[in-house]
Amino acid sequence: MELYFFLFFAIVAVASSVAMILQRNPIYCVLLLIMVMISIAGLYLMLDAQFVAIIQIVVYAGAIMVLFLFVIMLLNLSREEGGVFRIQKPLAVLLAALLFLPVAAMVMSYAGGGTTPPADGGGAGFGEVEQIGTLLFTKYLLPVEIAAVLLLIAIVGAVVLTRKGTVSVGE
Amino acid sequence: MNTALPVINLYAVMPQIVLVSAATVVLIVGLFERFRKGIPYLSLLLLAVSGVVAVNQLGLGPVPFSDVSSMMVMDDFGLVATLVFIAGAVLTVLISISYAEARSIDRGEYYALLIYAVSGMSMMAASTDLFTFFLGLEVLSISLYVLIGFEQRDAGSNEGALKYFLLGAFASGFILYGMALLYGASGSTEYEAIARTLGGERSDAVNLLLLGGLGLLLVGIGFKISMVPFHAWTPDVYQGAPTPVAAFLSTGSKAAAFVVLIRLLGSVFPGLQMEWIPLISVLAVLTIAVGNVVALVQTNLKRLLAYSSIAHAGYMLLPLMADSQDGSASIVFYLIVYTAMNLGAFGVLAVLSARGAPCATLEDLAGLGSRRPLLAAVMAVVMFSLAGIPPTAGFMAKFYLFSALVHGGYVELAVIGLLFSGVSLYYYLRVVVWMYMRPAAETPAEAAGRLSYTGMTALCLSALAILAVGVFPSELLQLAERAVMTLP
Amino acid sequence: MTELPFLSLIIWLPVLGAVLLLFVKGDTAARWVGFGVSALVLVLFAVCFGAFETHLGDPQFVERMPWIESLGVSYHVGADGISILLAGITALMWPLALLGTWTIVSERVRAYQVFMLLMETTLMGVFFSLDLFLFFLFWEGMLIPMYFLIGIWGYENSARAALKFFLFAVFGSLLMLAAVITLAFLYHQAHDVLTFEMAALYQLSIPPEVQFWLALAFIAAFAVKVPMVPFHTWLPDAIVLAVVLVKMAAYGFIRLTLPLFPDALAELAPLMCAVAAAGIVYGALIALAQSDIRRMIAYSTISHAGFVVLGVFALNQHGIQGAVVHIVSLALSTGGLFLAAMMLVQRRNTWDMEAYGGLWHTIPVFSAFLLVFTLASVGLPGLSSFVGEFLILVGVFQQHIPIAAVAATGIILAAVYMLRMYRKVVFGPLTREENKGIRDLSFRETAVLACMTLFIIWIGVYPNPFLRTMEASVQKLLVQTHRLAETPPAGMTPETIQDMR
Amino acid sequence: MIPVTYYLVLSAVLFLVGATGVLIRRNAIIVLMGIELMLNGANLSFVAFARQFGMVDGHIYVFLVITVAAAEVAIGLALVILLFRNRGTVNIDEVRSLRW
Amino acid sequence: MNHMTESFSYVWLIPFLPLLGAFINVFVNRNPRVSGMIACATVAASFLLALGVFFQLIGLPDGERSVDVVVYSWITTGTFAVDVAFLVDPLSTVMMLVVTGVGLLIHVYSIGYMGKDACCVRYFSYLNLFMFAMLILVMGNNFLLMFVGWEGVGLCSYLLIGFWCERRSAANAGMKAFVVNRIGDFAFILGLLLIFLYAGSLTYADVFAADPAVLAPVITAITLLLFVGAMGKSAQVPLHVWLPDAMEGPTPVSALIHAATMVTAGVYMVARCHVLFAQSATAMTAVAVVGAVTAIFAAYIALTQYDIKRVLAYSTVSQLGYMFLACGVGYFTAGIFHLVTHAFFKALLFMGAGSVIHALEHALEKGRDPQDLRNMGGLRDLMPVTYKSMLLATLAIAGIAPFAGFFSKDLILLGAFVNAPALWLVGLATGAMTAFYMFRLLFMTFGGETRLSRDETEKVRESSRVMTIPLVLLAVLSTVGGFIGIPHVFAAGMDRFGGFLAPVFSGLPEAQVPSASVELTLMVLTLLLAAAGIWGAYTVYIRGNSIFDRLVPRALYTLSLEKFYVDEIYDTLIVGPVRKIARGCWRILDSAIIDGGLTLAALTVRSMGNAIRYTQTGVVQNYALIMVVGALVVFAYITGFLGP
Repeated sequence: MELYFFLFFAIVAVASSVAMILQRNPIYCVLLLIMVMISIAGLYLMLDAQFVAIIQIVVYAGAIMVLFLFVIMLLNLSREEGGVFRIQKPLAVLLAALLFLPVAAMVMSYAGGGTTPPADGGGAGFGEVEQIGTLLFTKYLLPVEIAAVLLLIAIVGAVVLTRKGTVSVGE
Repeated sequence: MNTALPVINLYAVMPQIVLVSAATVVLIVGLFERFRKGIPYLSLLLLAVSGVVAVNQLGLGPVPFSDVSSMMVMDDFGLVATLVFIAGAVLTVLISISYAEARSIDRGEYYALLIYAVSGMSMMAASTDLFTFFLGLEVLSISLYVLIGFEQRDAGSNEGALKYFLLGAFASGFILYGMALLYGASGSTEYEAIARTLGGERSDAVNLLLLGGLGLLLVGIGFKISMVPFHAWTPDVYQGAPTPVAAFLSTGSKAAAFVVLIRLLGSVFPGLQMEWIPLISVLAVLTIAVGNVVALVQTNLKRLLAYSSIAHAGYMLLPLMADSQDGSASIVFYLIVYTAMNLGAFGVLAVLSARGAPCATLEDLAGLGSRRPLLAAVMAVVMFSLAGIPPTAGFMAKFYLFSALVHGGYVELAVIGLLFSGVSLYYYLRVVVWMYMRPAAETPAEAAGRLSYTGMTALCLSALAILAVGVFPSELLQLAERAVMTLP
Repeated sequence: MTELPFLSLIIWLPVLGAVLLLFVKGDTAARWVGFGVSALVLVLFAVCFGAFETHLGDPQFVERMPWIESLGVSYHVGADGISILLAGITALMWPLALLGTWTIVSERVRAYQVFMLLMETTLMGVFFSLDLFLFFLFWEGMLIPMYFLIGIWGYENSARAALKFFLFAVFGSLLMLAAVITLAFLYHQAHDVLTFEMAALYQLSIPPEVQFWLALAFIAAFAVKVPMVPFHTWLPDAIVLAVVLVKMAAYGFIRLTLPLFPDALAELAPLMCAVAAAGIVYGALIALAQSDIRRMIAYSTISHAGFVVLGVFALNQHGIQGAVVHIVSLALSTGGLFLAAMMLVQRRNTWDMEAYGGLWHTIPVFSAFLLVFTLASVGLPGLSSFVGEFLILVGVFQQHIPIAAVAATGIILAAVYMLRMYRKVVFGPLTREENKGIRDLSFRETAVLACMTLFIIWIGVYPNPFLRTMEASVQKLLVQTHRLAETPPAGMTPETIQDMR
Repeated sequence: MIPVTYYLVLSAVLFLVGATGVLIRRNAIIVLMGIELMLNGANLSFVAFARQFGMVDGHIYVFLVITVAAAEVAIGLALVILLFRNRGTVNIDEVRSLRW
Repeated sequence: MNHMTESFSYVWLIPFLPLLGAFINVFVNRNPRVSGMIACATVAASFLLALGVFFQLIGLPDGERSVDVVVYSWITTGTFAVDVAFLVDPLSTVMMLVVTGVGLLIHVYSIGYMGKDACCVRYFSYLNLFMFAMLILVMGNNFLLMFVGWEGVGLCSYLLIGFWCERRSAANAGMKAFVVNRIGDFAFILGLLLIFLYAGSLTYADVFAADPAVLAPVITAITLLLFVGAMGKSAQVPLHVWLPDAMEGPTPVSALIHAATMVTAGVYMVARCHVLFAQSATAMTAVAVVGAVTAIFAAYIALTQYDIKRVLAYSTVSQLGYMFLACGVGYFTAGIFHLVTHAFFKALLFMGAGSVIHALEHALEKGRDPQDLRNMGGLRDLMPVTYKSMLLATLAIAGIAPFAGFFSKDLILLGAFVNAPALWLVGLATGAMTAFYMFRLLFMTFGGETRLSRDETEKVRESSRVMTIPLVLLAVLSTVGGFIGIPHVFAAGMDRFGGFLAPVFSGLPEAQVPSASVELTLMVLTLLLAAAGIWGAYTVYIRGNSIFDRLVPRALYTLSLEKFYVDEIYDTLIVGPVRKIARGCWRILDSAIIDGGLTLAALTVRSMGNAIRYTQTGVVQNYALIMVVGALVVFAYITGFLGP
């Protein structure tokens, strides 16, 4: 049963992602990416990562992707015309395929690295908000703070870059 | 729920805290138009304060951030690196002032982001965990994306920022995936844990994962230090970025990546030295070769300096092979000197560009020797230093670096490196030739008026420092040696 | 012996002068400062020379203090018989050169004086350094003033010439740098002490095959600057300072290549001699084909430099002493020749021999001096070059008779190309209108050339004071080169170096 | 229990598909989305490993990565907008004035 | 020995005084009229001192007539030590006397000849400098000092030949002289180096005292090399080409340098090194053969020359050949004897010729060459003193008894007859030719009808006293000079010259002496041939008989007139090729190959740079692609490293 779920999510994710990078219409691309996000969220759930799954949907699919959509609509982008990457395209696919071989070989040989996953997923509360929250404010206090700074910088940056009145379109 | 609160040493991250606060203060003050002129000086002051904080902590030994997980550590290595970044930032601010005014980018955010970037670099330097490193890297990168694109009106600035952003994010993806693999292999992202896994008995599978992870990290860090073949962005971005930002980019961000490399490899390298040496040495030599050879045919000064900085990254990669304290110390020393040199070089361009037409190509330098003797002298000193001619610091740095390499037993690499540095002379000297031995075709726009005092101060300072270190390198050498002493 | 740090004063005084020049306004003032400082150096040097004890082979006036301790580098200077002679000729030539180019250099006078003084410092530093690192520092540092001097005040196409020279020189030096580092490393391996002391490194025993490569690296650096064929093609374009370089590079051969790599020399010395001899003939032949005075002098320098190298690699006392004397005399004869030629060119603005002729009656004083320098270059007995050349030949003859014979043909060719030049420039009918109004030498010019002439004759007639000055030092060097004695000189052992820390 | 390898392979596929997207698309926004895909691939690995070890640290990483991704997207989109304003296009193969 | 050295300690003044004279003339004296006085005075002083040396020396017993006077230590390095030191022995004393004596006369003569020249200060300082160098050459006690003088005289010869340097031909001739001399010097230096290598010293005393066994392996090489040096200096075939050209110099210079003194340095050197030469039969043969060949070769050329000074020049070459012939057959004394007598009569001939030229220079119309014999004739009555003194000198050189040349030439031929009959025949023939061309010169100049126009004839004047007195003095010497060495057959023990020199050559094996009747027969034969030569010249040039035109094939005549085309041959075979090689080295090897190679290397690097540069397309995804390639490489490396 689990395997079917896995296969379902996996196939949806891969198919949507491949479709996304092939799709010419940017709006469809965004939607396809959201599909990928949701499938991944499903996989997270299967991995006992409820909190992350929620975040994935709420923040990633919900907020970030909407931002994409927003910008695309703002710029009123139409379909992408035929690419100029005549050589680049097949080369890129080939390279990605080639790169897949060692990476896949690497991860397939891993097989847990001598560890076996705990059957109950690491005990009660694994992947739940409380446990994560505790860790965030103890062990991972510093990274969280840095992340806060990061967000601040991003905000400032985005504002600085897009502040109106300094640049007119097509200048 | 019984949660034991960890013991936290805020003291251990004091420099980073001070830097972030400083940046935020600058940001806030910058919102007020009436303080506009004072912002750079405020930035300088705050940077100085952070510097003092860092200096005060020197020698207080390794202090981890908390007892639960180290994440960051306060040690001489990180502090020295931080000081270098701060010094670089100070010089950058100094050369920015007139340039920023001329380009109307003299806003609080500019300086704030500069200091944020420094804080990011400082975080990278102090990190002992991949995650803090990654976050520090992002702090740095995001600040830089904005800084590079700061000249909104300028298509080049925009293009550079976009390129740097896309490739930087791409590289971040690699780093992240590498971190995931490393996490999978060792169950943690701390350097020490990774080193332990490497050092202990391990299956081939884990081994592969570790190596793969490190390989991906290498791609990401290689991108930051412009190692061939991850260097392609460098000239475009330097050319597009506002000149002071390019200076900062070529020194600070590269230095930060190197610092991480030293710390990371210092921990994990003993476990895989034999396996990595051929790869890194080939890449290093390629980096040196590509940087120098392409710089030969450049006429755009910023691109020329970009390729030169690629070549210098190659030199700095070499002593990693030696895997010795000397090697690491030589890189630190080289970084310090390199910071002064490259800031000097870009600084000259920035100061010149602040007046009228941008100083872009070699031809623009024609006759500078008689038009602006002091500026030309600074540029000459810097060029000779970059070329590694005594009595400049560049020579000492190269000497120390290649010494460490030879002492590690890599004479052939040293010879190759030295020969390519001979090639590099050609383009460094071409700059001098244009300044001193070619008359200007017509009087350029920048010929009129005074150059900015602050910029000239910064340039003279760095030129003097280059000469002083060239003649009396002892103190700085000791500092570099002391810095790496605390590394494992 | 007095307590004054003579050598440091001699080395650093010109730098002080250069700094002083930065605050001087006006060309004439700058000239006087440059000349005054170099004259002061000469005076200092004379005092120093007076106190020099010729019977000692060890460095004298030694100064030593720690400098870059973590690299095992110390500021260690001293003068032995060889270095004091070469430094002496430098000290002498500098005021003369500045005086000689008083009006020849009329652009950017102040910068010219600054660079000349800086170059004097680096030269003195090279001669007096007893620490290999210090030596290299001065050696490389000299490139900067030299680069500007060639590039800014050189003749046509000078920027390119300067660049070419610089690249040549640097490629050689970089190889040497690698070898220097390796030497220190080897010493560190053997004695666990990091040091660049020449005296200590001399004692190092290096496996012959390693020696071979290290020696090649050193030779590369020196061969480029001497210059030896085929590394000479920068010279015709950058002749201005050729004589200085011969001095330095030959000193490098003597001071470093010989004592550091005695085993490698067994293979390399004959080879070097052969190449040098070939260079003598080659340079002379090409000089023969020149109609440009500057290029002619350049190729004659290449030819003469061949003699110097030949003498050094004879590896015996005659050869080395001859080489040193020849270097000194080259500075005077070729230097004088070039200076005189520059004076002429200043008046007529062309280097083409064919543009002159019939000057004998127009400017007799100049012609007389030119004759002296020409004859000195030809190696006429009684003038300085003969002593050096003959001693070199004596030295080489003891090792390689055929090579010496080939080298000696250079004597014939020298006569041909030199006299050919002299005939074209000075003799013959006065055909060109513009040559009729040429001024003869001024008092200043006459004084400069006369001073050089005096020394040329002195060395030619009574060279023994010079030979005696270096005799003990050369003997000591040979002991080192042939490893005749196993005892380390002057208590230089790894332990003592350690103690000195 | 699905073996962790499955997840890892999937994550590798997503990562590489994302990378391919970066390489072949002209539209800067889609390129940015490709990068997002790469990050998601990496995230999946983190979570899979976390499950494997029974340690929740991996989740935290994902949490932080999402933050980073958000920041990057903000800046990236800002730059794209700026690009569009400057040049009226978001096709990055047309943005090549800096070269050689 | 010590007190002896002291008693001769003044000898350094002999070379030094002329140097002082030169110095004064260059730096102090500005008055042309005084310059000649100064020059003469210093040389006169030297001559007196040389006389003093001579008398001091004959006061000493035979065995002690060789004194080294060290002035100072010159070059010392390790085992190599050479002093500035003078050797006083009969040989050097003879040379000193000849050099200073004849030199003095020529100096005096020069006052008259050159006194009007604007540059006579320079002239006299050169001349004095030459005296200095020549004296160093003959007085030095070691090879190196000899070499100093050797090159020094070469220099002065160069300067004096090129004295009228605004004449292109003079400048060229000077250079030619120097360069050809250098070729000899090159061999000379190699000889010195070999000597030092084997004998360990360059001092005559040490070298000549060295064990012959030590030198044996290289003695032939040494002596031949030294002899090549001598050939250069003494203008022996094939290095004779410079001497005829050297006639571009002022005539007194030709008399002094290119007849009486410098060119004989080679002979002096060979005589000085007789110890070495005697050890190598090959070298002796070479010396004799070269001498003989040169003698007849130059005489043959002299037969047809029209330039008065060229005739004399070839005659000098020929006579020098005689001297070498003497040395080669072991009659060193004879060689030196001929050197002395030749100095007298050849100097006189040149000065006489100079007197004629001097007179004609003022008399002839513009464009007429005052040195061309075809522009002379019938001057006998116009210039009586010159004519008479030249007649005596011509008789002397022709070997007519009892003039000076007779005795010395006779001795040489005797030596040749004893040791090398074939060469004796050559010498004999040369003697006849000498008589012919010398009288041809005399007849064409002074005899017969004048070929001057009436106006010109009126302007011809006998030279002034200051010129004629030296002529007369030398005429006396040419006439009676031979009596210092009267052969044994005439009066036993009257060979004072040989007796004086005997200590020097004492080491040689006793010369074979043929019976008196043979010797006398030889003399008569020689005289007869000389007379035949004179008769021939008289027939052709006074009588105007064209017998030779009919007898001699045109080719032989042209060969002589064109000097065997030696200069042309050298131009084609040596000078041209060297020039071509030089150009080739420069244009092809240096500019194209070495420099071009470097340029090519630089270009290669640049083009590599350009190639890589253009991968920088500006398209960001290209860069990303390159990164992926890099990642692939890294991964390939990793998996390859750990793979199966």
